[in-house]
Amino acid sequence: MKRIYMDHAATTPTDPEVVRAMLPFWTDVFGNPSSVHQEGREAGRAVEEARSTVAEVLGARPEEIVFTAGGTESDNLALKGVADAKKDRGHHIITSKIEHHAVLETCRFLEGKGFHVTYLDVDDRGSVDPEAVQRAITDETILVSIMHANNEIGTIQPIAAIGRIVRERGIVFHTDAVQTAGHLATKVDELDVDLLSLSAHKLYGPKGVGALYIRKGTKITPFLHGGEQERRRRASTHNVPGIVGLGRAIALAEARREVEGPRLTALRDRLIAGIVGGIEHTVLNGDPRGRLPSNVSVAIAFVEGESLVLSLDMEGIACATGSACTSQSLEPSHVLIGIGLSHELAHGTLRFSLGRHTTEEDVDHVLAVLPGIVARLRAMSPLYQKEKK
Amino acid sequence: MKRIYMDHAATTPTDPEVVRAMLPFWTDVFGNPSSVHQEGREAGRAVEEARSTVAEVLGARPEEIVFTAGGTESDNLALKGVADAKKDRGHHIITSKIEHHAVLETCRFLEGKGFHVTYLDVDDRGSVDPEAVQRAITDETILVSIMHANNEIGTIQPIAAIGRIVRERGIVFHTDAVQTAGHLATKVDELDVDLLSLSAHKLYGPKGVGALYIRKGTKITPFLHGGEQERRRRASTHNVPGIVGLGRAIALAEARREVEGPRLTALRDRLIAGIVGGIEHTVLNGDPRGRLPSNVSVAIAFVEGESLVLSLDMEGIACATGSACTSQSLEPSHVLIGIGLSHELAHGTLRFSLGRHTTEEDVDHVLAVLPGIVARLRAMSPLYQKEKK
Amino acid sequence: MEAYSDKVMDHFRNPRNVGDIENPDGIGRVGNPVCGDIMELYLRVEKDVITDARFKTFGCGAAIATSSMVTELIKNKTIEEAAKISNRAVAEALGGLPPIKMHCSVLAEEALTKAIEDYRARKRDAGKEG
Amino acid sequence: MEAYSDKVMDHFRNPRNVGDIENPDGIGRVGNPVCGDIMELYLRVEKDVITDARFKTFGCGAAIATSSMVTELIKNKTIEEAAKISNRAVAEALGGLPPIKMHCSVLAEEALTKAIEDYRARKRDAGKEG
Ligand SMILES: Cc1ncc(COP(=O)(O)O)c(C=O)c1O
Ligand SMILES: Cc1ncc(COP(=O)(O)O)c(C=O)c1O
Repeated sequence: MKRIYMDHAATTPTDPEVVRAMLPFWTDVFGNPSSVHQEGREAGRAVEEARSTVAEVLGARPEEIVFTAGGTESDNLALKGVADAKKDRGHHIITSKIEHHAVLETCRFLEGKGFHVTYLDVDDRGSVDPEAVQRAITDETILVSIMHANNEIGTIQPIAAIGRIVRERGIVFHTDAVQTAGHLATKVDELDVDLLSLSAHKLYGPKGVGALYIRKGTKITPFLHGGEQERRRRASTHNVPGIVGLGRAIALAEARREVEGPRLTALRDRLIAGIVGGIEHTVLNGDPRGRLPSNVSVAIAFVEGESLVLSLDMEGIACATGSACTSQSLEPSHVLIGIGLSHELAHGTLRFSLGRHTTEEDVDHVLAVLPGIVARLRAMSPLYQKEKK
Repeated sequence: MKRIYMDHAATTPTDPEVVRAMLPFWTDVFGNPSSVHQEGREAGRAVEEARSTVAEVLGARPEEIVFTAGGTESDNLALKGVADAKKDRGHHIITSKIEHHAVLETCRFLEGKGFHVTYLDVDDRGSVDPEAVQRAITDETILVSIMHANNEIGTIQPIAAIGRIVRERGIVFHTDAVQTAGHLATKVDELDVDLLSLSAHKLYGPKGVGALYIRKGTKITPFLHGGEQERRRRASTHNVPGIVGLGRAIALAEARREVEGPRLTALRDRLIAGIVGGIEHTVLNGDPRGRLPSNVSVAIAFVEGESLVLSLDMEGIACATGSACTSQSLEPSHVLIGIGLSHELAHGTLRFSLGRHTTEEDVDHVLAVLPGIVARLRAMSPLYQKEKK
Repeated sequence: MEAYSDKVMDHFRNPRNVGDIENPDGIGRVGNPVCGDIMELYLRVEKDVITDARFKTFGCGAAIATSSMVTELIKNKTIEEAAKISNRAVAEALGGLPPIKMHCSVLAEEALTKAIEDYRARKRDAGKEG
Repeated sequence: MEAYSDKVMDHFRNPRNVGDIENPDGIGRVGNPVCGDIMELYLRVEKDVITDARFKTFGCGAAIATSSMVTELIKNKTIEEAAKISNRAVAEALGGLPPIKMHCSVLAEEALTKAIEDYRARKRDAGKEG
């Protein structure tokens, strides 16, 4: 059976061109960039080329890019690094209730270390109000972290508007752009951010590599301590193939972004209309317009998400219920609760995230298969029964 | 010109078989192991297989293995994780003066957070005395970290003897086995350790992936906060290809270890004898016998290491002067100073680290080329002149 | 995610005894939407023997499979025998469950316990009435 | 590591003016083994013009290359002209140095300054004697 993969927000297949770009760096140009000899210098050049590419896509300078092992490390470095570097100025951090766990769990860790964190509410579409950020700022505030777009419901945040408010107060502003880099415009000056996290495997690059943009002059304590790599901001032998892969992947993604965005948006809206229009008791989560071109998040009443995902999987369709990272948790998604969904609807939410290979036929196939699955599961559901009565 | 790579302690080329093992996991089995669907389950199975392999090599249980982004992260997780988890029991940590920077810089960071660190001296061969560990233990001691073998001078530490002393006092014992895993026997029960760090790229696996063994029952605070991966001990989307590569690489290394060890030892001793016997004013660093089979570290008086490395590089020979990680530093290696070398000799130290492809001809070629290079540089050296007078 | 066993997938794919029973002799309702699992177990009992068992479940794959399995396990058992069926027994009959899904088997056991309690209570009441 | 320029490598490979000068008119000795660089610069001066310059250096590739370059830059210059040569000028003449190696050019400038000072001191002393 042909598989239809609609879980690109969890991870993307690596572009074959990216794999080809990485290949020489395991067996041939395999040196350690810290080494003096030719093998080291060649590897070092490849790393610096990738750094320039990433910088260019972000409208940043190469020396403002630090390579990491992924989005989670970038977020940890940003939050813990600034908290530590600025702890003498204050202990207050502002974020939102619907951030990724990489930000939220880091904030909870920092709470244990004496920091105070304000978790801002979002509206029913998942939007953070810039004025709410303004109101939350105190003299103690050292850092604000608001994600560029949400991984579960796709809502795009007004980052530039928040950035203006935050940065003019001299407070460091971080955005988690893991879901947007390579998919939306992410110029750091337009977004008005000091720090920006991204992860290669969300943009058709390899898993286990990411980057943190650190605006020149932003004080930050290293997170990984050890050697002097990355201008002492991130120790550990460079993951040369991974870094090369990130560079190639983001260049390719950026090149096709303006064509791919509208294409996905059309597919997205077709899928949304088909589900919400074709299946009773379903509702779109997030913002109908201000959302990622790839994201379709729908709450399907009276059924539970994992059994929907498993049923779709049996039909060859891969999608998610809430965030992939927390699919092992029993708690319903904090994002869906955050936008005001009942626990029941949160548990019944499906996320389809479209990608490069998604076609109209794929969308139509999902629309052909899903109603039957929902009907079958509703027939077993004690909640649906009650509704009907 | 054929290159002779003798810097395997900095990094190794990835085994082509390892690359082949990783290949399907970028484009075909590319799922996120946290996902419920088939793509996720297949990726998850590959991760668990690799975990079992690593566990087997270490004589551990699969659930005691946590995958990381490399040796540095494993060391950071071990030290910061135990320090945080045990801070209510005490604030004292013991390590040695010749640990890798991934341990030492982490210790310095912890000193800034209120921990006290004892940096044990080593003898002139680079050995830590188990009785010195015993004497350094106080009621406040929560953690001891001693590396299995040193990356610069190759000295193998009496880990089991130290482990017995440390663990019977209920203190957590960590060893950095980045230079030994896949090269020496590293069974955790024989070494008597609670935590063990390793890194794939030192054993013919890919860069950017490593593991930390955590003995069941060892309390440790996570280092990377975020999703629930790795039983909540290490967040971030699994680097599936990297983890598969680590699994394959360590299995291959383990399979050839008992043949490769003696082969390298013979080449090592040939190279040592040739240099120390053939070039005046040279001395072997470290322990002549209790050293890594691959390590040749020699201090060459009156000349500076980088110019030796560059000169050898021009002849097609890749080697190092001190640790690759810190080659950008002006300070002479803390390890060489730690074993009592003068600054001048420390600056004049060359490290040849042999590997799978090293042949007797390679060794003999180095021995043919090196004396001329040394003579040429000594002729320029104001120190040599003084010596002659 | 850790994969389900073939047995679990079989019971998820083709759940046995879905539905309800009109005027059942015992009902067990457990779970709540917060944890994402709600099970209803219906019993038909004749002379203390479970002659029919049906379920309705809102929940994950494991919840549906354990519900299905528990109905199979109790059919044609006496109430006394059924009362001894533990969550472990349900999980084992399914060829095991991923550790994070063991709570589903617990829920199935609870549903069974409640249904039996309900049956016994009704019987007591009926006895009083009669 | 950041690679050296071709010019640096050329001067490292084929350093100009290696050696010392017997009875030089000026010597500059700088550096120490702690930082890993020691330079000795020897001058032959006739009528305030540097007619010969030689060096001996214990140090990294950049240290050797900057030593070599500085001897080239000062030859046939007057003392006054030579005194104006800055570390930047040495680095530039080498097509640039990696940032972490700029200290080598500083060392070369210091060696030159010391050698010139030494020359001037000797001249003063000679004047006094004469
Ligand atoms: C918004 C967001 N932030 C951070 C992460 C973490 O990235 P990684 O899995 O590369 O660590 C993810 C994805 O998992 C994400 O979607
Ligand atoms: C002894 C030792 N520990 C730790 C490390 C760090 O490992 P990695 O570069 O994989 O982070 C290295 C090598 O760089 C090492 O030799």
